[in-house]
Amino acid sequence: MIPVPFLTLLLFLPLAGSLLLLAMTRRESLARITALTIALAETLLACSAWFCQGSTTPQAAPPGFFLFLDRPWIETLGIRYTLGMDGISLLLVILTAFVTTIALLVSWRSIKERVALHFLLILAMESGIIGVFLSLDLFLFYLFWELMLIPMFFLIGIWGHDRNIYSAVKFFLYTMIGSLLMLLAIIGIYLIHGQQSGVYSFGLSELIGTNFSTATGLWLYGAFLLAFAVKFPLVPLHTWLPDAHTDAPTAGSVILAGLLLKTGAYGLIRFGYPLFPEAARTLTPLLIGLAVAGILYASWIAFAQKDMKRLVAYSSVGHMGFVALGIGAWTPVALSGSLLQMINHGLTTTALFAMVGMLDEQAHTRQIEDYGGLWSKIPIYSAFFVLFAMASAGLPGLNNFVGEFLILTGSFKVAQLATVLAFIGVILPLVYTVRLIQEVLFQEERRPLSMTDLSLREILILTFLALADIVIGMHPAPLLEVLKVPVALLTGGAP
Amino acid sequence: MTTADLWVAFPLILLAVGALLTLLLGAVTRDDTAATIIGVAVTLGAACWLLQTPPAPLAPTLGLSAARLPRLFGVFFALLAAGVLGLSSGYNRERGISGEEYPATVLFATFGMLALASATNLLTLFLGLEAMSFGFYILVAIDLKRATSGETGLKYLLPGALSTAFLAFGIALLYCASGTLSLQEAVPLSVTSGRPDLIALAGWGCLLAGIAFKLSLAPTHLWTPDVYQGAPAPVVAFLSGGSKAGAILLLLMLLPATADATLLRVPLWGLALLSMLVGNLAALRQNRVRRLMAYSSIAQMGYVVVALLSGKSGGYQAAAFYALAYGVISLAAFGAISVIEREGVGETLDDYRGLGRTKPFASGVLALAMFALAGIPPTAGFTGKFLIFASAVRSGEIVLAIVGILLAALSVFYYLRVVVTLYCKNSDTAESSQPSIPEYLVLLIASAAIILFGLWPDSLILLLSDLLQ
Amino acid sequence: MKLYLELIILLPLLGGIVNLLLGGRLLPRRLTELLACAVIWGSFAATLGAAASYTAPVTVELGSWLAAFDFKAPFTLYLDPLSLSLCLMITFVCGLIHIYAVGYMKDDPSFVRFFALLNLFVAAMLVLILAENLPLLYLGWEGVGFCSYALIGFWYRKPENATAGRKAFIVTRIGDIGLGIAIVWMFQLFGSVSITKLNSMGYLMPIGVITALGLLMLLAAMGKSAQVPLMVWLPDAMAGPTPVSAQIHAATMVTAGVYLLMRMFPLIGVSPTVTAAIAITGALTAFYGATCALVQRDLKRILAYSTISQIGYMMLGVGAGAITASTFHLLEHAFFKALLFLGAGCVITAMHHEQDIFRMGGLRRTIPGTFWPFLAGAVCLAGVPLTGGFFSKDGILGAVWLKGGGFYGTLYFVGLITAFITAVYAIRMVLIVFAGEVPLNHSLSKGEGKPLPRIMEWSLIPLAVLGVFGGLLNLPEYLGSGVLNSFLSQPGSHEGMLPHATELLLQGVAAVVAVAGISTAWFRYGGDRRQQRLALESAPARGISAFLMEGWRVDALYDFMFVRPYKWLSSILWQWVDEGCIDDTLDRTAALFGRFGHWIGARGDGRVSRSLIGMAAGAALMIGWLAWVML
Amino acid sequence: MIVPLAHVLVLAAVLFGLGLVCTLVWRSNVIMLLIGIEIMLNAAMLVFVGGSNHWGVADGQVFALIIMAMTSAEVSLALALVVYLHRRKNTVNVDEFRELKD
Amino acid sequence: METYLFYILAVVTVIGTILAITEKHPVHAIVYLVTSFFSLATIFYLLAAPLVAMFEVIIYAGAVMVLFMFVIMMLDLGRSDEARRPELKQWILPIILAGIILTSIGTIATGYAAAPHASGSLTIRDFAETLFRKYGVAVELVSMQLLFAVVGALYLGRKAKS
Repeated sequence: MIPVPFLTLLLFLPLAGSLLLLAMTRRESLARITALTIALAETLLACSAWFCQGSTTPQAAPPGFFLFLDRPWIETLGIRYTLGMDGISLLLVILTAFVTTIALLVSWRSIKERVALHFLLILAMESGIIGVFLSLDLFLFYLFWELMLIPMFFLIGIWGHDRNIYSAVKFFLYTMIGSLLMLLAIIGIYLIHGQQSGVYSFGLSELIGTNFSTATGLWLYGAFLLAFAVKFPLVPLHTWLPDAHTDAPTAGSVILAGLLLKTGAYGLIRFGYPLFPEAARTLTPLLIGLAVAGILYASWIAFAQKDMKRLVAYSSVGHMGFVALGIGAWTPVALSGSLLQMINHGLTTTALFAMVGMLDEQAHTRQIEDYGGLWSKIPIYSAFFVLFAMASAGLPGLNNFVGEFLILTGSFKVAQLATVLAFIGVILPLVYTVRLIQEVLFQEERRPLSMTDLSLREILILTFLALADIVIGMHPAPLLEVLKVPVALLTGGAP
Repeated sequence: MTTADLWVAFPLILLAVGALLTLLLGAVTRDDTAATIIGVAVTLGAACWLLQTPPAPLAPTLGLSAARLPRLFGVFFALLAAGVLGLSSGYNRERGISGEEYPATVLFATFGMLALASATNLLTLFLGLEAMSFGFYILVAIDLKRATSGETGLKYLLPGALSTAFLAFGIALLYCASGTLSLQEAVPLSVTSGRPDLIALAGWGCLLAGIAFKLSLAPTHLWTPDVYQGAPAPVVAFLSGGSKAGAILLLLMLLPATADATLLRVPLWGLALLSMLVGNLAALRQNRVRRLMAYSSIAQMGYVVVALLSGKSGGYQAAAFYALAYGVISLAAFGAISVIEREGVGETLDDYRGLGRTKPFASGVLALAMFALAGIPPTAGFTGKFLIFASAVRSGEIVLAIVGILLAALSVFYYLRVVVTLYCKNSDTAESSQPSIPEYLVLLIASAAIILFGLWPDSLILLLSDLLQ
Repeated sequence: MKLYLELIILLPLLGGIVNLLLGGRLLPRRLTELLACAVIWGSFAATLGAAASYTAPVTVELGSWLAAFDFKAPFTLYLDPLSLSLCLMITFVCGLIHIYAVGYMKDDPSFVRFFALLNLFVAAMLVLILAENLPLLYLGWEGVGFCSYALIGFWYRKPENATAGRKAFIVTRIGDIGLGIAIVWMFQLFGSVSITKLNSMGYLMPIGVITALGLLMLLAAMGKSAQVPLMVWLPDAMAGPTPVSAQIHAATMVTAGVYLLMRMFPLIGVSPTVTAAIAITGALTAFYGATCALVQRDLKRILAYSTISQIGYMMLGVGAGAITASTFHLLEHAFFKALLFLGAGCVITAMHHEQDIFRMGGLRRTIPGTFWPFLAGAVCLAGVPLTGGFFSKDGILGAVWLKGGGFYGTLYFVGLITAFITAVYAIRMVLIVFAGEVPLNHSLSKGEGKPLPRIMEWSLIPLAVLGVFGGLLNLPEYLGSGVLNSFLSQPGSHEGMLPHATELLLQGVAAVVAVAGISTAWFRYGGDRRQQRLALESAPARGISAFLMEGWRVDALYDFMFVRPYKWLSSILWQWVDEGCIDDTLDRTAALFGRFGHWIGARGDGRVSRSLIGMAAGAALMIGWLAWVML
Repeated sequence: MIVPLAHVLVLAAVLFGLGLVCTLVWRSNVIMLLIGIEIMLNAAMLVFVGGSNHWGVADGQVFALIIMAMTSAEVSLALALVVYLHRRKNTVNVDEFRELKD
Repeated sequence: METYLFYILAVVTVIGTILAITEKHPVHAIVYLVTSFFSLATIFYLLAAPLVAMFEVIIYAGAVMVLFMFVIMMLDLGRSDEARRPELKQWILPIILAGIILTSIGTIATGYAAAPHASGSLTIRDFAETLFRKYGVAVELVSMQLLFAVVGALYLGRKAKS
């Protein structure tokens, strides 16, 4: 049994680290090393949470949560500092720590200006994201939900390319519109619950089971869904994503795709469905419809892209469509698949963005048409690229397949037509992926670019990711085991 | 007059004496450092006094009270004035605003605010408000080196005088309806035999029109951008933070006393909606930072009116909270702007390019203020907005809440524009000097307050809800 | 047994991984090649071991893979006669091809990638064959797809090669949709994805559902096994190195579709609609492939179309319910087609990478070591009586005949016609390539023939032997019991047996057809007529021959129907819908807000009077409203 | 009470309206504008005095007196400003002062 | 008698005001206004507020209006060529707005029928007591305000010269 402040430590270590970095704005190498140390420590900490699973359930914790912390915060409003970790949070927190470390490493050399600030923002964002994954109080959740946006906004705005400001603002505005409406819905559920029970609270476990009239439930859930759909992003709310990805620095893209998109799905799983079961069921066709539309539409569009990052960005939209489909189906298998797919997509897309970033760093272009024949010049890079591209295209044996397949298996019961369409959506990623591989790695070079192959640091990053991809692809059982209890609890079955 | 009365009036006396002393000092020396020091000392003294003395309900012979709400706002006004004075010394020196008039007038305006806060009758209230406005008439025009200062003064004075006329007429009607000037008895919109007191209602109409000006609510807002643009930055901080808080306080003193404010719902509703719309939309494409802030303040006051509208369900304390929070944020924002402008940076957004690098501290504070105004947690701005929308939803003003929140989301755009310009664009200016120590202190304290009110608003909310019961 | 099965799969896998990671840099070239071959032969040895100790079908669970709640798809292998015989064939043929490849690739710098992928391919193929549950089968299924993709585009510098790989990957994956849907559907229906369980639960479902499942699997098989209408990728896949064509696109991977249908036949064979669909697909494909092969000029393309055609036969066999015959043909085809491809590889190497048969000739004398095995393969292909190909093909035709009825009767005749054409093109190929004289303009004629590595020609011989005498594996009943037949036949299988007389008659007919085909070819291309025909045919193809040359113009049709609209719509969707509609709408809305805001801001034009009027207006509205509602 | 309070109020309203008209119309002359405000304040005073008479308490008269004092302060400041502006621009037309705008 | 006087004075006041606001010449306008204020002062007197009436005459009609006059003279605004009456269309909107307010308040006021408070007449003493006892702070406030009016005026004047 770990002493209580473990979750707090987990939550605020990166933030503390970022404050520490504030003092190092002038010493870049020190800042780098400090940031990495913090991130590694956080990863260690996150992984150590794995071993808390077996331990006895803390008192007053909702079922399924093996780490739990509940302290009063703003008592007048019934706001509490409630953190909890179950299997879902555990995996996502580990992913967060992992991807953040990768993001730091990816921007190790590529960021030349305001290094300390860059790293500081990444760490601050890590805290925000972990906060989202741990909060069990809606107010606290909202707080972190917003908090994680600011560093990302700066990352895109300061170190981005081309239309960075446009993209940063667009990203922020989109998410704000969604999340402010969610805030209103949070207030709404808070008040309704308060009026019904006389206890005004934002605690998730208190609010679950609040009764709504059908219409109210729909409106409130609609606001939640909107906020999460923007984050997902579901078609047609996705247009911020390609821009944000394209113009973000590599670390920004990595975190955006690897982590931020997951928060939407997480929110829907943790809050959307449990709080509004009835409304969620009513709107499930919408969710599934949008999910399938996203899978097909985004994957189709990805094919036409000329910019590699944009291509990967659209592919993200498509992949997240699968996650949405799994959530919409809300069967144990599909939900496990969705959660697993969140991890998988995090790893794969992180790798792809990192790799595109590596190219960009050397050749200063992301246009597909500028490349060609890279295989002969940088074979190690190319091999990794093929691996991750294939993972992204859902090749069995690699991680994405596992998630997608579970999702499809689970959702077929519920939504036959959608699943069949989603199966068609499975081949579309292949179409654009092989095009990307062919045009970038194969054929003759189209512009004389002098490229050097991966450095040891980059190989290290990618090896970790590749191993994660393969291991999950071949042996997802431990992860699925972790997810079992929370998923069973969420879907109403026995664990 | 008893000793107890004296204690109640003491902060007012302190400020008046301070103002006079400052004026007298002007005859002796041209150095206004001493005047500033006196001003800061006096305001801080008043604040300390208010904090120290136990709350006294009434000082009947003076028509003043030292109840807890006025005391809270009094402390706020005094501290704000101290902050403004701290900011002004450097700014004024740079801009060539010299002389004892400036600190004296600041003290006078604070004097008015305190009088307003502690008023128990409509006359003192009215005069407090007028004294405050009067101070600002002078202050906004005080930078005579600027070609537009006279124009600024005129633009504040003329509508101000008109609003005074409305206020006076409104109070007169209220007086006619009730026969007394006592706050508790004059304002209730008593409903007799199914009909509200019509004269009082008409009085309320005029009163609202007058207060709408002070709060710069649309459609009485047109002076705001011009004045914000023309006045010295610390003065704008004071105007934006202090005079608005004063006007909100006025409403907070009047509205809860009305037995049934639902009659005023529609006018307030309209004012709120219009202000939020006008402020937020007009700020979208505004290129001058101060005008942008002006429109933003219009919008923010719209939110406050939303809160006032849903007063009984927690709206009053939300409005009070927001008044204080907005005051602190304005102080931070315009403090930062004053530090930035002091060193010769222009007033358009383009001039703010890349300042995040050359003036990290001031830019950081300004960015924080922007995020707070945009309602991003964990800032006071967020908590305030949260309280406001919570009260709006609770009282069933769903439409207003949704429109307001959408507009708040829209407003993020222009707040972000400022931040973007500060941080995301490259500058061509070289690194410049750090802010002076008083500025540094003021901005630091204001920023800390923004964060603290955001993270631990508990005690303040508790206090306010206690006070406004 | 578990150890054997583990070894069968893990050896190639490890070989591939070790080569991928260490090959070239840490391992010298020889060692890489040795490792690559050794693992396959090791795997073969393990298969032999498994065969030796085989008594009854076994299921071995190696570890867990996918397991979420009631959905379980562990790494479970299933060894039964079908999978065992295929395993033997695969490891053996692939082993030979690996050895051959050592010679074939001896000048290529990218040998590491080549051998690694080749090994991985074998591993994936074995997973496919041995998988006990469908997701695992799918793993192998896609694994071979990927390896095939990477190997077709092995010489990636040429865009055609890369495109061919891409095409293969995508087209086969279109079929995979069917498999995927079938898997999840079956899971929903039966609560299991285990092949053995599924096969025993078919009776639980109405025939309509079974039909639908069968058709979905047929779709998968069409993609993988290059059946009409998804056959377009195979001819292009010849862009890969010849050993790849031999291994993947002739012997093993392309038969995966047929294998799937065989594997699931107990389930789907119940539905007559499905068997009919399979049969008609097979017959059509067989005919299609044969006609196209008739006019091709590219040696490897001839073989590719021939492969399509032969797999069509297998499908036809499956459709007729003749699993054993089909399997037999599958194995036999693997031998002789691998042989033909490898022989073709020798020819091509000798001709300095010339693939156009019209520029060949006289190779009989130049490379006799290739000629004889190649001829053996061609004879098998042509179905010359008493060769393995004859017996295997005949088994299928016999089964079709046995089914009887108008439908299967027609299919029988289609099969017969196809057999005739097959004989024609097989012999045409041999005659054009090996007979006659070496073309004058070719370097070979100047005695500069490239010496073939010995190892290449040697590896042809076992295949030739197996091809020609493979018939012994499954002799018709009247000649004694077929080994394979008794081995493969499962309890409860409903494969009927022809009466001996009918069978003899049918075989006689087939023999006649084959001989007729050979003679036709001989009369057209034999002896002196060869030169005339060549001169006649080297002109650009016209009319029907052009139509056949281009594979019935299906490529162009698909390009017009699917590829172009897909690309076109893709950019339309992106630029018009996504950026033009959705994004632009939002941008414009934002701009509209901005303009509106600007307009509002411009109301304050700096005049005090505006400000005053605004105030008065506000007051008038409020007071007026209050008065209005109150009075 | 010599007349009903309502009549006083009507008179005050008329004066108030006239003052408002004056204020709004005479934008070309800041003096007239200020005069308009004075008229409005006088209307307010009239209401106070009327109310005071009506209720028989002196508060209203006090208020009226204070308004007078206050308004004279305001007027003096305003006129000082007018003089100051006139020196700079040689006009008292307020619409001429429009440097501060978008 | 007093009642009639009230109405007469009311009419005079209104007419004087109307003339004042329509007069293009500022000096004349002020003269009209003074007239109006005089009659208003009389009304104050009639309404039992003699002190207010007196101050009205002294402060308003006397000091404030004279101050206006001074400024007009000083700035030489009295020239008739500069004085221009606003055009007709400029009157429309103000009149509508003012009309709305006027009619609203007017209609509300006419419906007002509260009984007058029974009380004796207000003496100067009452007035003084109220002023200095009850609203002592107000007096201080207003005096401070006057002081700062001086300060402001001086400030503006001083700087303008330099």
